[in-house]
Amino acid sequence: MKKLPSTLPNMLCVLTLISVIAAGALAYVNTITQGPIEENKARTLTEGINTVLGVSDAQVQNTTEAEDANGNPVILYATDKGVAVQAIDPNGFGGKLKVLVGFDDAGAIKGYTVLEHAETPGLGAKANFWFQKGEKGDIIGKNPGDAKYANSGLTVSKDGGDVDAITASTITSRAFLRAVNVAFHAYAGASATDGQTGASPQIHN
Amino acid sequence: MAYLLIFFSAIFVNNIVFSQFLGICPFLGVSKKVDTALGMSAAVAFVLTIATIVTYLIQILLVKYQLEYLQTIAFILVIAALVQMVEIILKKVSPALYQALGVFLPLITTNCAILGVAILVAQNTYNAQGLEPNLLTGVVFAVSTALGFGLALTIFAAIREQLAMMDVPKGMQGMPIALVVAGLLAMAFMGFGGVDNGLAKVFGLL
Amino acid sequence: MNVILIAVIVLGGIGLVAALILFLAGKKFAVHEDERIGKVAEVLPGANCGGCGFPGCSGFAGACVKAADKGSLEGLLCPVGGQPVMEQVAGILGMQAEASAPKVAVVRCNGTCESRPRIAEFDGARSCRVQQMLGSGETACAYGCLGCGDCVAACKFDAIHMNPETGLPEVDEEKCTACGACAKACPRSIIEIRLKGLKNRRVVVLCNNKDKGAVTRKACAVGCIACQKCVKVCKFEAITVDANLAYIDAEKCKLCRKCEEECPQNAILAINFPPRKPKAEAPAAPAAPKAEAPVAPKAPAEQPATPSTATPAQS
Amino acid sequence: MKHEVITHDGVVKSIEGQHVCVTILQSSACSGCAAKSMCASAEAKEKEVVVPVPEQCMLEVGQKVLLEGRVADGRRAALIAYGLPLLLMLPVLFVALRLTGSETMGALIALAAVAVYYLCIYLFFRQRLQQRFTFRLRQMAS
Amino acid sequence: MKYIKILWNGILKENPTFVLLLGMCPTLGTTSSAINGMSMGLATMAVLIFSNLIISCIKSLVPDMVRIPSYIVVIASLVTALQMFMQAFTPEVYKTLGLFIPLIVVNCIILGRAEAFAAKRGPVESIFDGIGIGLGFTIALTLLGGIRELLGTGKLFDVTIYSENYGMLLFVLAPGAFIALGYLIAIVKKTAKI
Amino acid sequence: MKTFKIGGVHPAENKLSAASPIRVAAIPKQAVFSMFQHIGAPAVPVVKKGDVVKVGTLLGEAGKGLSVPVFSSVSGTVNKVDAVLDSSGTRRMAVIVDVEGDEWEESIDRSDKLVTMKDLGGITAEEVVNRIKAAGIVGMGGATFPTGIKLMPPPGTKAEAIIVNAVECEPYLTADHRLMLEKPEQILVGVQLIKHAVNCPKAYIGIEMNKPDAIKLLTDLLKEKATQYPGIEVVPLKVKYPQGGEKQLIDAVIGRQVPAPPALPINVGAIVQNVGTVYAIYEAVTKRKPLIDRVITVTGKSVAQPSNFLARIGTPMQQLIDEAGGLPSDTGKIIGGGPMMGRALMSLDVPVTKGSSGLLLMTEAESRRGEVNPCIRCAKCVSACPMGLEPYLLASYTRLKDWDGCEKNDVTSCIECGSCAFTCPSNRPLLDNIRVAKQTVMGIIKSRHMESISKK
Amino acid sequence: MKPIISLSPHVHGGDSVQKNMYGVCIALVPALLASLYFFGLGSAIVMATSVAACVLFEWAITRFILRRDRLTICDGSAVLTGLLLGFNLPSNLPIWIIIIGALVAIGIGKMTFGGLGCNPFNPALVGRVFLLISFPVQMTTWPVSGQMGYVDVETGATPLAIMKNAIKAGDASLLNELPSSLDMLLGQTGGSLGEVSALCLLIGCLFMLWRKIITWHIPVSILATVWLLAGLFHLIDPSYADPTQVILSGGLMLGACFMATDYVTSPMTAKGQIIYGVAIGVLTVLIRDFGAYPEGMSFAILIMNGFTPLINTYVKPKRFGETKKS
Ligand SMILES: Cc1cc2nc3c(=O)[nH]c(=O)nc-3n(C[C@H](O)[C@H](O)[C@H](O)COP(=O)(O)O)c2cc1C
Ligand SMILES: Cc1cc2nc3c(=O)[nH]c(=O)nc-3n(C[C@H](O)[C@H](O)[C@H](O)COP(=O)(O)O)c2cc1C
Ligand SMILES: Cc1cc2nc3c(=O)[nH]c(=O)nc-3n(C[C@H](O)[C@H](O)[C@H](O)COP(=O)(O)O)c2cc1C
Ligand SMILES: Cc1cc2nc3c(=O)[nH]c(=O)nc-3n(C[C@H](O)[C@H](O)[C@H](O)CO)c2cc1C
Ligand code: SF4
Ligand code: SF4
Ligand code: SF4
Ligand code: SF4
Ligand code: FES
Repeated sequence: MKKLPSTLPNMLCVLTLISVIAAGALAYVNTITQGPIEENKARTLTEGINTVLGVSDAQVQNTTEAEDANGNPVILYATDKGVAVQAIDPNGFGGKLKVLVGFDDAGAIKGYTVLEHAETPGLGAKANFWFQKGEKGDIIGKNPGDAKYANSGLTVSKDGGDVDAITASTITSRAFLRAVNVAFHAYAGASATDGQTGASPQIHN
Repeated sequence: MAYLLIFFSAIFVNNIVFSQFLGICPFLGVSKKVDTALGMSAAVAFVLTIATIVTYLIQILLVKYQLEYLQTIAFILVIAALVQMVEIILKKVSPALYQALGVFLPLITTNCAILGVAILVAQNTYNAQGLEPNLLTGVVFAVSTALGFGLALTIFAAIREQLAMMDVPKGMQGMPIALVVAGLLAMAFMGFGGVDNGLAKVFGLL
Repeated sequence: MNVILIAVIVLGGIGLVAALILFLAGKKFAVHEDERIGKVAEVLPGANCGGCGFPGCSGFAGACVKAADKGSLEGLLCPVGGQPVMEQVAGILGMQAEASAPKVAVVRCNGTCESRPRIAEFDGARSCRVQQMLGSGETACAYGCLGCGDCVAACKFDAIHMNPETGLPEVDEEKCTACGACAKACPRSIIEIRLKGLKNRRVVVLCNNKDKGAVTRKACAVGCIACQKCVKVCKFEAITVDANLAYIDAEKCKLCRKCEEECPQNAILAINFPPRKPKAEAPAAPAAPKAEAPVAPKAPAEQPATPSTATPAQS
Repeated sequence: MKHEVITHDGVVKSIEGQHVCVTILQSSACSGCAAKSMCASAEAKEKEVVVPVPEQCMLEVGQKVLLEGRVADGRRAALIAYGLPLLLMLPVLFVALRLTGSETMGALIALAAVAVYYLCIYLFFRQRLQQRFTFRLRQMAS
Repeated sequence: MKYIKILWNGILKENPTFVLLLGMCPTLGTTSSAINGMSMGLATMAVLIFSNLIISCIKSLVPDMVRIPSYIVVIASLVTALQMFMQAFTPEVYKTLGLFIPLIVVNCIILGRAEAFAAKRGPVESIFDGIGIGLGFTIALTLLGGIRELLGTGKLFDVTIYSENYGMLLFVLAPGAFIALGYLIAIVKKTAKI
Repeated sequence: MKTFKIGGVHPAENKLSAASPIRVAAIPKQAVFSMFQHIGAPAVPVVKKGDVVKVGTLLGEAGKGLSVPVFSSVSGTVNKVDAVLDSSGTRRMAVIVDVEGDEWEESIDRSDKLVTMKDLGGITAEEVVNRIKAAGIVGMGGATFPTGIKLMPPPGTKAEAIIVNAVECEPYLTADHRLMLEKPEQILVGVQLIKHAVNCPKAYIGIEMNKPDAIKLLTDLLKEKATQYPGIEVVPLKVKYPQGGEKQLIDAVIGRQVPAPPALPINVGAIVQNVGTVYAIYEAVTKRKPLIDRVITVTGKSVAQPSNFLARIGTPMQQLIDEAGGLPSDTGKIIGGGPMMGRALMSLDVPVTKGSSGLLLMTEAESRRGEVNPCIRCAKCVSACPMGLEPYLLASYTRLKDWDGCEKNDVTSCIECGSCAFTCPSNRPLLDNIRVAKQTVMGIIKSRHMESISKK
Repeated sequence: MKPIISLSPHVHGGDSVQKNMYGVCIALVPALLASLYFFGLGSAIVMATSVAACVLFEWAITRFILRRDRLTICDGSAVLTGLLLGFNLPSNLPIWIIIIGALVAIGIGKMTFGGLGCNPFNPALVGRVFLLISFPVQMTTWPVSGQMGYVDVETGATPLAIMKNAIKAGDASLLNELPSSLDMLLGQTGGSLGEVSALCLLIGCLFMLWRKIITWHIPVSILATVWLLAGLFHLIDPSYADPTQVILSGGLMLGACFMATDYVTSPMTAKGQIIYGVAIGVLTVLIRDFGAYPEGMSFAILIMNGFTPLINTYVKPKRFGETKKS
């Protein structure tokens, strides 16, 4: 078959046609995948919340978005099994460090998970497990609200605290603990006013 | 100050070539002339910036109609057209200028660096050094990234010019040695790691 | 359906605008590159040796296409690919290839270590060009091979090598593409790109010395002394003596080998011929006659035995 | 640095009195790449350059020539074509964003500024640039 | 036979990474582990197969001058579709590959193959070419990823081979990517010749 | 202490013959007069086989363009006019004379009496230059540039300083040194003649500090006869090679730098003449004696009597060596000139020419260059180069045949002084390669020049 | 007689690669003795392993991979690389890590490019930075000086770590932990082998200057830049350490005198060398004070190694007779 000659109408038609078909096809694909994507997102969130609260069936009852002192967003997920807080520290070794921390009613840490990070694999990236129960930098069960943490919250031993920093990754460890502290403050602030305050809370649902 | 930091960070700390792995093909394949590398980075910076602004607008449009999924396809088309349009305009504006560029610079092409930066800016997933990622920081980021590309290109061209005079083992000649050099440069640039954070803290204090 | 419609409209719009711009750009900057150029370039060897006289293979391809448009490929030859490639090129361009006889590099110096005494020792950068600046170099012959191998370094095809015994370069005729790089590199213009000759056979004056006979004789045992004997014996007027040096015109030479016998200095050599009957070896040359040694270490396929095996043992 | 020159080869396309039109092939940055035949970004474009020459020159159409220009000129050209508009665009964008408070408007104004810049060049500086960027022709050494 | 030849061609003779040196950004950017490299390779292969197929089907419909933009649209749509599918069904992989998925659009391999192969041959051949080149790319990426993972962390496909304490961290970082690829190409070139 | 500003090295001086007075060498049995003893077009022979010549008879007249005449330094019969091997190792046209007796042309004043400017009366500048030209004088510092032409500054330039090159920075050589000690006043008169010829009020004599006796002698003489030799100044210089290079000397003495070629010393108002040339000028102008002899140092560590000879031009080198005690058995290299710039000769079968300043016999052990190692980029060559070039780079570009790169990096400015190769710890043959590049680039520039002319 | 012919010059200054390389080795002897004195067995083991491994790898690679006939291990550059690599390591580093470092230094840093003279980056630093990034834990635990053992040594904060902490905390009082300047000069501090005694390094540097192995440009410009910049910071905010202590601490002296001066990887002209030195100084302070790594010297030198060819391209020596305007 001979190629279509390169005349203006020909070309406009073809390119537009291709674009239109592509757009149509994509829109269709989008409608198919949108469901699963949303589902994924939701599932990841609930899974995360379940993990940090150490349960398997937490129900999010109330989501609060707030800002910490530096203007980074903090999100509180109040569930029937405790509160999970998502907090960010922008000054990890490689950038933003996003964590989700679960607190029991007393304010003790029940669990945590690192949602997002850009730390070095093999070093800072160890934050995923370093601070878990039984590991070297165990923070589970600690309550940042305790009197001994009153001054500066959880800190690494280098800074006078009682958490062992990840080997050769003090920066990550500091950032991580800062995020945990921020989460705790948000949690504490929220529970003090029964989920109604925070710096500038905006209630969703 | 924070803008300066974005600038510093994009050039040295998160250099597009050495740590982001974008624009590697032109980086490795570009002609070995140091002379043109500087002009090239100006050209790339300009195109990258314009592309960033335009795609940012497109993104606003896409978001408005909830068509984020068309991002890739829309961006690539827009960028391709943009690069051509700059050419056409330049030719119209001043043929002499256009001719001079033709003699001195290689063509600018749509590569992953341009698309990558446009996407990063549109999705706000670049390191804005604690600032809100918005159009302004995005543009500063784009310019800096392009300069980082130019820098990488320039020193690399010079190193290769020098290596051409050396007795490089046969098996390593060409791409392998270029890659090893790039690796060692990347390794050296890792020294900048954390400098942006450190500086940020200082500027925060000042 | 609404979602899809919006998508279609938006992207359709973008596509339309982009198409317009790209069309304009395409029209303005279209590279009028002939498709044929690419095709021609594909069949070229891609060595970018410059032997054709154009910068790189693509330059040559362009020239071929242009020439074809003018009607003839005359004068265009890729020395590397040779005739077969030119035929392919001609095929692509719908032309007849100019028949051109294959050529090969010939080192026109036979001043081996024995026949040309070294009267000085060169101690400097291993480069013929450098040695050339020192006058006649290690020997008294101001025209002979300097032996530092500039030609070897210039060859992109690994076709020319120094023979450590003779101190002269030898051409591997199978690999040589007659690109002429070696000839250009030689500061003494010793290497000639010469017709390969019938069945690869050639008769060549292997000397480049333009001094008077007496002077030449002192410098080299196998140097051409311009005695004119070969000129007289050649029936085909193929030999001329100019500036004290005999030269055999390859086009006129009928490969009769009379001159070879006649030359008192053994400066004329017949290359790639089958071994002569013993008689021919008889003339007691001042130095051991070394028939084909410096050139053509490997005989072409149709040649049963390497001629050099027939040369008498060297003293 | 002395008056370093850079050369580019081209082909004479036409000769009109005191000017010769030379076409050059501008290849993309990736032209040095091993795989350019495979890669779409390794494009090439044909461009035309007009060079003034003395009245009787020994050139013919189709001849290969070397275009020779000063490196400093090349840098200046890149600066005028790309560097300056970029430098213009940034502050304009900054001010526009501050003033309008809308990213869309800011972006559009910044783009408009570049357009105005080019328009200015077109209106006021075209002639001057024409004189500024000149090339010399050199025959190709065979 | 012909198809097998096309396949081999892509894996060996025209291996995009080792021979053609194309698509360097994803090659370097996504090979911090064998599994990541493989995912990227497969993703690219998927796009390659479909783009080759579609383009070889529509080749005669497209006027020469808008050839490239049209191909780009086709490729970009395929990439976007892939992106959405991955997001929906393999979110973990999607997250690790990140930016490099949309950047498949500008990967020279895809457009290069479209131009050099699909635009000239029939659909079936084109599919095989896509598979071959895609496999070549995947193999290269997996190999590189495997080497980096092994040297860097002592693991291979997440299976510990030797203690992580002996791993050379540099290999999972940016410089290691360049260096490992450099030597890999040198070695492959050398052994392929023998 | 004055010296030039960029680069330089300090080779071991080895001035073995500094204390031996100039001896008059015996007249040879056969003398060879090359028609090519200077820069420019060769002289054209005007005698033929069998002609009888005297000392001072014209053998070859100046050729077309830049050229000088050649005179016989002996009396006898012309044996033949033929191409013979000269010191450069190439065959050049020469007149060979069989010597009989020692008869001189009558026009030459053979007396030893010092002729001063006063004695010459009101000789015009033109006449001075004409006599210099007629005597076939060329620069005797090594470059053999026709002196007569050098003394006619092109329009638009003006000589502001005559600089006498009495540096003799080459190791071993002492010819100029001895000449100054033995003929100081003649040299001063010669300087005055040059000043007169180009109408320049000021002259300097640049002498390195390793010749304190010469500095003292000339300074004292100038002080003593200040009115007789006005405007002449002795400038002591720090010992550093290549101070004798024209450009370096001008820089050292009057602090001006001659720009890159094609600029000439006269562009900064300087004319440099070697001591030997000055003496030859004195003899030519005052005694009407053409250039037929010169002082030459024959030296070497194994040479029995390192000496300075006043040798007739055309004398075979072999004869001078015999007079200096014969060829040492351990000779490895025979060098015409000094060890830094001289030429290695293939045989002793070459005659003394106008430019022969020395003959150095190096022992076998000294002769060989060391093993060549890769360049370690130590930059020692860069800091040694008196022209501010980058020898390592030029040599590399040469290897890559990147002539463009060589040209851009000013290879044509190289004065071939050899300081780079002298310092290189890796023993790289830098100057060998740079010479190739310089030659090639000069060729390219020339052909480009021709091209642009042909285009117009 | 068969005369030898060659172009001029016919004499040579007598300098050689060996003379230079072994000259540097001699200059390192005082520092080597100091490190033996302060770190005892550990120092001996690390040094010996590093030098032996470097020489061995150079030999093996030349012989078996490049298949070159000429052996280059006698020219002293591999020994020097080994020594300098060793100088950059802590005295308790496991032997296998040292061997990897040597392999990287010689294999990747040097022989990949063709051996002596061809490498764009300083081999010893390539080795050291590779190790620093690959084994950050082992490479950042520094034994306290004055211990003679190799294993089970007591580790402590180096002056650099103390300085960094002070900056991080913004607390000048933390600087009181620093040893006195005199101790730092003589070597009573922790740190890698070769960096403990600034005095010994200075002596070595003076030796090299005297022997004309190096010129003053690079060391002086680095030290001056660091001193000035650190002084400026110190004036603005006293939690930045005293500039003299900054100069005496860490690998600064070692880097400035011995590693930045490596011929192969530093610029060729005096002007270029000063630019290079100043840039190294600035980068060092930048990385030391603000970066993630306590020591910036190695990175600064490596980064500037990368810029060296560019400097060589654009910074030409002043040509004879060159005037400004042309
Ligand atoms: C390649 C590399 C990556 C690093 N990545 C991290 C990181 O992700 N997080 C971190 O806190 N430190 C990281 N570091 C370590 C810091 O650079 C620095 O050494 C450390 O924060 C200070 O040491 P300390 O943690 O033992 O106090 C990295 C170091 C290297 C060499
Ligand atoms: C490197 C170099 C060294 C030189 N050394 C001397 C020297 O020591 N004495 C000398 O008279 N001329 C020397 N010359 C030659 C001078 O440059 C110059 O040609 C000469 O002084 C001009 O005088 P003339 O024309 O009388 O020979 C040297 C030239 C060069 C290039
Ligand atoms: C007026 C005048 C014209 C000269 N013209 C030339 C010339 O055309 N070519 C040339 O090589 N040297 C010319 N010279 C001589 C050079 O300046 C220089 O003396 C000569 O090249 C030898 O230099 P050297 O001995 O340092 O190598 C001229 C000198 C003068 C004063
Ligand atoms: C003054 C001087 C300093 C040197 N510094 C180093 C160095 O820091 N690291 C190194 O590996 N080699 C060094 N060398 C040795 C040698 O130059 C180095 O191994 C080359 O880079 C190898 O090509 C030095 C040599 C000299 C003369
Ligand atoms: S021998 Fe000479 S002509 Fe033959 S291929 Fe080699 S360089 Fe070309
Ligand atoms: S033929 Fe010419 S180039 Fe080759 S070695 Fe002999 S002199 Fe040198
Ligand atoms: S020979 Fe040339 S390059 Fe070498 S030092 Fe002398 S002037 Fe410089
Ligand atoms: S002196 Fe020798 S080793 Fe040093 S830079 Fe120059 S050429 Fe290289
Ligand atoms: S072969 Fe040597 S002179 Fe003829």
